[in-house]
Amino acid sequence: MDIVLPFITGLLFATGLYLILHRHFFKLILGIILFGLATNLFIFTIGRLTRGGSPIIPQGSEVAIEPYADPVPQALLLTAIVIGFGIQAFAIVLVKRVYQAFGTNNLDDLNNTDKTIIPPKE
Amino acid sequence: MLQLHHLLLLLPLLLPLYGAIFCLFSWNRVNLQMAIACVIQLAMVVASGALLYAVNHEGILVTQLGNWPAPFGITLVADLFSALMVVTASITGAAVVLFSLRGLDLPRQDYGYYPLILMLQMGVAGVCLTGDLFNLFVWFEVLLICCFVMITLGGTKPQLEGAIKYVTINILASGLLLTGIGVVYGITGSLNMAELAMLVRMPSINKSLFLMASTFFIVSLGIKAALFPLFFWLPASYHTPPIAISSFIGGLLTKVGIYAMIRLFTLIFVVEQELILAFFTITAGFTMVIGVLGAAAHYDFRKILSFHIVSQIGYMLMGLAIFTTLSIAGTILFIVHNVFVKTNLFLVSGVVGRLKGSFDLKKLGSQYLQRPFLALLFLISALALAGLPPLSGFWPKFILVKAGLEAEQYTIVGVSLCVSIITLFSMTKIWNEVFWKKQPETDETEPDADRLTKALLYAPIIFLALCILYIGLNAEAAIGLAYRAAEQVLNTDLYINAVLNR
Amino acid sequence: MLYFILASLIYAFIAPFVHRAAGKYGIAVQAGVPLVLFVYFATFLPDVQKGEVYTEIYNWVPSLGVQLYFYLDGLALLFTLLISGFGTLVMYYASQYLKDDAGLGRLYMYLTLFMVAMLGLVTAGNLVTVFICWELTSITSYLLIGHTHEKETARQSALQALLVTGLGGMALMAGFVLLGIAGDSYTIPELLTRNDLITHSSLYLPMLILILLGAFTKSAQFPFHFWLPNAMAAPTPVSAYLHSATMVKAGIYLLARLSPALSGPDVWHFTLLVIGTTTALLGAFLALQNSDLKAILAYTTVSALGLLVSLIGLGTDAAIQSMVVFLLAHALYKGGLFMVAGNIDHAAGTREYPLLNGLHKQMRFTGIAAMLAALSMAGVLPFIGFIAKELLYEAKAASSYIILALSFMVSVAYVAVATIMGYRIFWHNRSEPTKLKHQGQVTMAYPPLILGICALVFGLMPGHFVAPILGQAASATLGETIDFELSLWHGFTPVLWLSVLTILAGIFLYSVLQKKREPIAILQKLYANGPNKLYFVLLNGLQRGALHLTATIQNGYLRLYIASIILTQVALLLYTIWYNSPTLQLQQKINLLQDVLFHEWLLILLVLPAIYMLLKTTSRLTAIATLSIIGYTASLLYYLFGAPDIAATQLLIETLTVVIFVLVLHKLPRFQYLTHAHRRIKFVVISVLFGATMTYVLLLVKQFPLISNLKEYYGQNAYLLGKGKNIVNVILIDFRAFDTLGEMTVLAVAAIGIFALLRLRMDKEEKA
Amino acid sequence: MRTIILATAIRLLIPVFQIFSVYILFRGHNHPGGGFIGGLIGSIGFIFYVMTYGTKHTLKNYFRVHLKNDKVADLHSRARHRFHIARVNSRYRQRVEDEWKWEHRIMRIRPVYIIATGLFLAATSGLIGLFSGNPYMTAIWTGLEIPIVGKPGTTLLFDAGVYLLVFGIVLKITFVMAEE
Repeated sequence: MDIVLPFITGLLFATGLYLILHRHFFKLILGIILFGLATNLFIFTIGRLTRGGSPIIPQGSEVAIEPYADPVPQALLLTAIVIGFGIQAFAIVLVKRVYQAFGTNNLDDLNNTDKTIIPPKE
Repeated sequence: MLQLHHLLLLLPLLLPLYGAIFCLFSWNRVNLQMAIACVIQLAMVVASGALLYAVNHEGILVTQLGNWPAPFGITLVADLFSALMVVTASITGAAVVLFSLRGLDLPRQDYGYYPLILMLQMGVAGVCLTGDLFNLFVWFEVLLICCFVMITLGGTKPQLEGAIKYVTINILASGLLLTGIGVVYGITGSLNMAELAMLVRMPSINKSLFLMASTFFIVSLGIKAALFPLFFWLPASYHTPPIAISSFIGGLLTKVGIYAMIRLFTLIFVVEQELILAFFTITAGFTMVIGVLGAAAHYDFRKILSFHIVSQIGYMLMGLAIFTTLSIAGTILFIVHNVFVKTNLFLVSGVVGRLKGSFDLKKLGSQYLQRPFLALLFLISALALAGLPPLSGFWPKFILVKAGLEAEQYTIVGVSLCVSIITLFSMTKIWNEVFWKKQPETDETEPDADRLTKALLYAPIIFLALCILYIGLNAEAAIGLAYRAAEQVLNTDLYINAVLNR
Repeated sequence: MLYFILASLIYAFIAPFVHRAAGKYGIAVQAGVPLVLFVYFATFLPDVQKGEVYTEIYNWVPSLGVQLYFYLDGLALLFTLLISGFGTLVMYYASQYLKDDAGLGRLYMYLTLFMVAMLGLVTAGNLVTVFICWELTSITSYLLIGHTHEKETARQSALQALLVTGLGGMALMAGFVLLGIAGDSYTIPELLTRNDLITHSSLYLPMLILILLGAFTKSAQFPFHFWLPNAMAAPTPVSAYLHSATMVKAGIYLLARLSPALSGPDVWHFTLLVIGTTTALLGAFLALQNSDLKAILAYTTVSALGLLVSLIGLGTDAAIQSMVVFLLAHALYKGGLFMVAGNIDHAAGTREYPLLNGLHKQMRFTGIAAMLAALSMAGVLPFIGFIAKELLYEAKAASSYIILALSFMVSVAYVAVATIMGYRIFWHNRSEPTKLKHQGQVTMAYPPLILGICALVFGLMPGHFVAPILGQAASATLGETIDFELSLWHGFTPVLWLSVLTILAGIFLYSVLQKKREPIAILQKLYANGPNKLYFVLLNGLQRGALHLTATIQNGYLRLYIASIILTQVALLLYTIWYNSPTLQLQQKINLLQDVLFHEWLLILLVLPAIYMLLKTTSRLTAIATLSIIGYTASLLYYLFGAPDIAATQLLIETLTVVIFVLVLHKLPRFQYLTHAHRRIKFVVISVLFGATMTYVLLLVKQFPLISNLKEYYGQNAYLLGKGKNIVNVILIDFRAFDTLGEMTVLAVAAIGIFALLRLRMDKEEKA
Repeated sequence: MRTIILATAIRLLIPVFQIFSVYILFRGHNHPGGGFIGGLIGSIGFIFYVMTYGTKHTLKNYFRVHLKNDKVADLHSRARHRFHIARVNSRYRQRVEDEWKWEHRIMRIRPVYIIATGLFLAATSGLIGLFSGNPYMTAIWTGLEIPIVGKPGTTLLFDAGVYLLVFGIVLKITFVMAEE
């Protein structure tokens, strides 16, 4: 699996980015979520995989017994997932509000604030 | 018994956190929230001042959270640079909160503005004080989500539009930062910055992999700091929220990004340094030029200021790119000065915007005659921004030029000087249009403001202007501090020894 | 000295209040400040005349080598006396000239500020303080030129002056730093003794160019001269003070001050001589082309500055001596003439001299003042202008006859201008005298009168009053003590005849000008496309260019922003991989494929079609469903690889996300393809590139063993010290609980944000 | 969707979920689980409830506390008066004699308060270590051993904070979104 997961991660990164690059709001959101998922998988994979052995000290022992998975990426990942959830939830609601306010689902309709308009030459 | 340095390191984090908690408890009671926020801000200023004092006298302070020895738990570290950042942030925060009491509309205050700004400060303090790479990420996320919410607070159309871009790009940045942290962990098996710094200086480390890891940090922190090909979110969003909000995030946030860059690229990513620094030099040049040209192009008070943020980030990066003690000192001073000046300029634009109902330079005018005092305050900040002596902007610029010329980096110095002329040009554009020009006829009447409102709007501006003057006139104190901070930053052994307790 | 300067600095800021409070008598205070300074500086005369140097040093920013270093030698003292003396007169003059102006209080403030800056500039003995004062004068000049700020031209001229001198200021700053590096000091007295070190440094040429750029922009040398005539938009007191007598001479002062340190190499002498002479000729020529009195005076000022520069360029004893005398003479007569022009403008409402006639009856004192100044300007015996001209000719004759001839031409033009100023306007009665708006005010004539009398007295008794101090100034410029004697009468020398010839030629030129007023068309046209035009072209070009560039970069399309960010990341990654990275041994890893278990393959087979569906579907529900399939698969993966906690969390969060999607997005419209096919291909390329790079990075990193102390430590101590058996949980709430605290904050803020976003809608309220 | 069976089932499920979530919270220290997962599970019941009955109904049923206050203060002893009020409030469903004496107050438990409480617990659990002279967040243990819970200490307090926070947040988000 060590060899396959990087490819899956890459695939998820690519898909996420591809969706983000679209103009449609909904695809943007899907893309963001996929991108986050890919990031999580990336962290998980980079911490070396261990089949089975979860990082829980077995009954009757006081120290963890090999083989067990590296708990550090897991802990990081947990935090990252939760943070990602908070931010994604916000993003989803934001998209909804944008849709409500502008009545469009096309990102290209949203460039009033930062598009630099060249006034006609005097 | 309670040990002081444990407390000192935590107060900048805990004070705003508790403030926010109490604000949440008094949801729907805005007046109470105002009071809490003010008290907490004041306490923050005192606490961070005490921290700076302690660091200045006792050297780097460290507390190992949870009492776990260094690489295993999370470490909070305060050296002079981070303490200075915390002080700067808390002073700015105090000014902005004071301004918000009257400068922000009530509905927005009702919907959690005070807890948000407090948590934002907590995030800033967290980024500055943490000694752990992943913890850095967490605090960046705190910052980020607070910014998301504050930028959208109120939900007007321009805000939403700016927010979509801001949110998307910054989520991407967080993803890249997290990936970068993953790579670093994958290479070294450590997250503690001091331990990483030690590991990276060992011959056994795979330098090229580390270089690869550093690119993730360049890009993700570069996005947060708004460097050249990555800054697009900033001009798209910073002018959309109300001034009280944009002044704080506009003044402070990108500098936090730069802080993190300086910290990481002096401490950890010191492999293949010539390559990285050459890249920084080029990026710094482009960032300055593109930013200032954007400012020259626009005719909106807030947009000009937003683009200037980008431009000034270039100067800060330039100091890092030159990489001498003097240049880092210049950057540190530049950050402190720039936070004050930029916040103050935003606040001035807020007063003008509030009293005149517009931010478009073409619609404004005559302020010089109507509000000479405001004009003076603006002039102080604007000239400081353009780096004119003897205001606060001059010294860092001078130091950077000096450091650059001493390091024989002539091109970037030349670029920076030309940019500062264009900066001056765009600041005088505001001055010409808003203050000197006769006001074009408009049918809008000025909303009246009572005395208290005016006092509360002006007080923070005066306060920040005094800070600017103080840094400018009593430059030795500021420069000396910045110089010692830079020495500490570059003498990484101090940091490593303090954290790992060797 | 520090206290005097500081006190005046502080006074500057309360000047408007004093003006408001004291009303009519406020002028006593306003003019009193410079007067006190004048007297104070005059007390140094005896010592300095003996060749002593007064110094006063305070540390300001020692870490950068910046000191408040007051260094008062002959040169500095000459300037301080000029500045404070003129300051007194100008304050008084301004109080009369702008009697009814609402902005008078502020004008006092800026004038006083300017004076302090100028005094600081000339007394500073440290390069950085020189620079600080230098920039302050630029700023105050900006504010003063823009005094009538509601006029577009005033604003433009002010900006022009600021930008041109500011550009020079930036160059000067770099030049000073280079000088500091080359000379290993920022202290001027030290630098003055290190001529060898500096001129032989490899930095000499760039340093020289930068410093000259600073001096030339300030002193309005060709091709930067254009801002000075435009700066005449300022009220006359300002023009008289800044733009003739003091500020524009800052560049001259700097050249004179640094001359001992920088002179020597040919490039110094040659550049100064060429630029100075060009400016002198050009200024003289342009002066004759104009009919606006202030413009004429401005161009002759440009010309005079050019002469001064060329004299410094010559650098001989004689040249420097004539430089200092001419400096003084010029300040006296030009300041006076500016005030005269101001008086005329004030009374007649116009400054076009062809419209002005026979004013002497209505403005007698002004007329006398004008005559005195004009005689000095023309170089008539016994005025100080005469002495200056004699010395000038002598110095130039000693070097080359071409230069002498050029100086002669310039002097002829001066005579013509002097005739216009001193004779044509007041005493020439060709037709009816011009009607004035109001009688000339006597009070306004006093300051120019005083200056004219000074010019006369100094000319009559040069040895008593001015020779000692001028001698010291010349010595300071030369860097060595010289004998210096001034006398009015040198006998019938060739130079005297040349002077007489100059006056005659000047009067002839004047009469020609009276007959033929049309300027020389070709030259005029040529000049119209000169540096001034170039400035505006550049400024507009900058703005247009900036606009177009910004419009290209900040184009409002999110996808382009993201694409550029991602491409930057990919480019950096690929570069570092290419640069010096271990190669990826994929071959050996292929074998690992055999290790993949059956159920793992199954999971992979679940993900791939899901991704495909996600890309292809046009239904929102399908998209959400497939997304959650991918999420659940990930959760299963986590479970399989020993992370039950993550698996549970991922599972719950995926569910929650679906719930939110359903709650929030059920009203959204159908999903369509909005993106064109060819653009999609670009996106596919970028995305695949990015995904592939990330895979490569991941594989590369995983190729090396990971030695983690953390895993070991946590495994050992989670239960013994952390009292929990679930290591991940112990990390989360104990080892790294601080992360969790941050995470909680994020969640809390997100909740507030969602609440505020959905509930608070300011747009609606504004409409209602 | 609003069938009686589902509705009743959900009503029954809420306490089940609650108890289970608390169990998950406690067991987290030694087995998979913990505050975060617990909080999510605890709120799931309410999510379904909200989706079935709507926000208002949920708020009315679960997030209002009826308090009764004695208007006429007992002057003899403050403590006794308080105790009296507390006793009446603890079994408010019973009818109280002389109803006129009692003032009815409805206290709303806002999810914001739950969030704030969670944060407060988590932040304060660290303070205990700080004030005993150790760094912030140093764990302090009671030394007891309780079944299921294990060894209680400040970390448990922290985890409980996480639990409350997550619980509050999910509620908050669901309420707001369901109202749309």
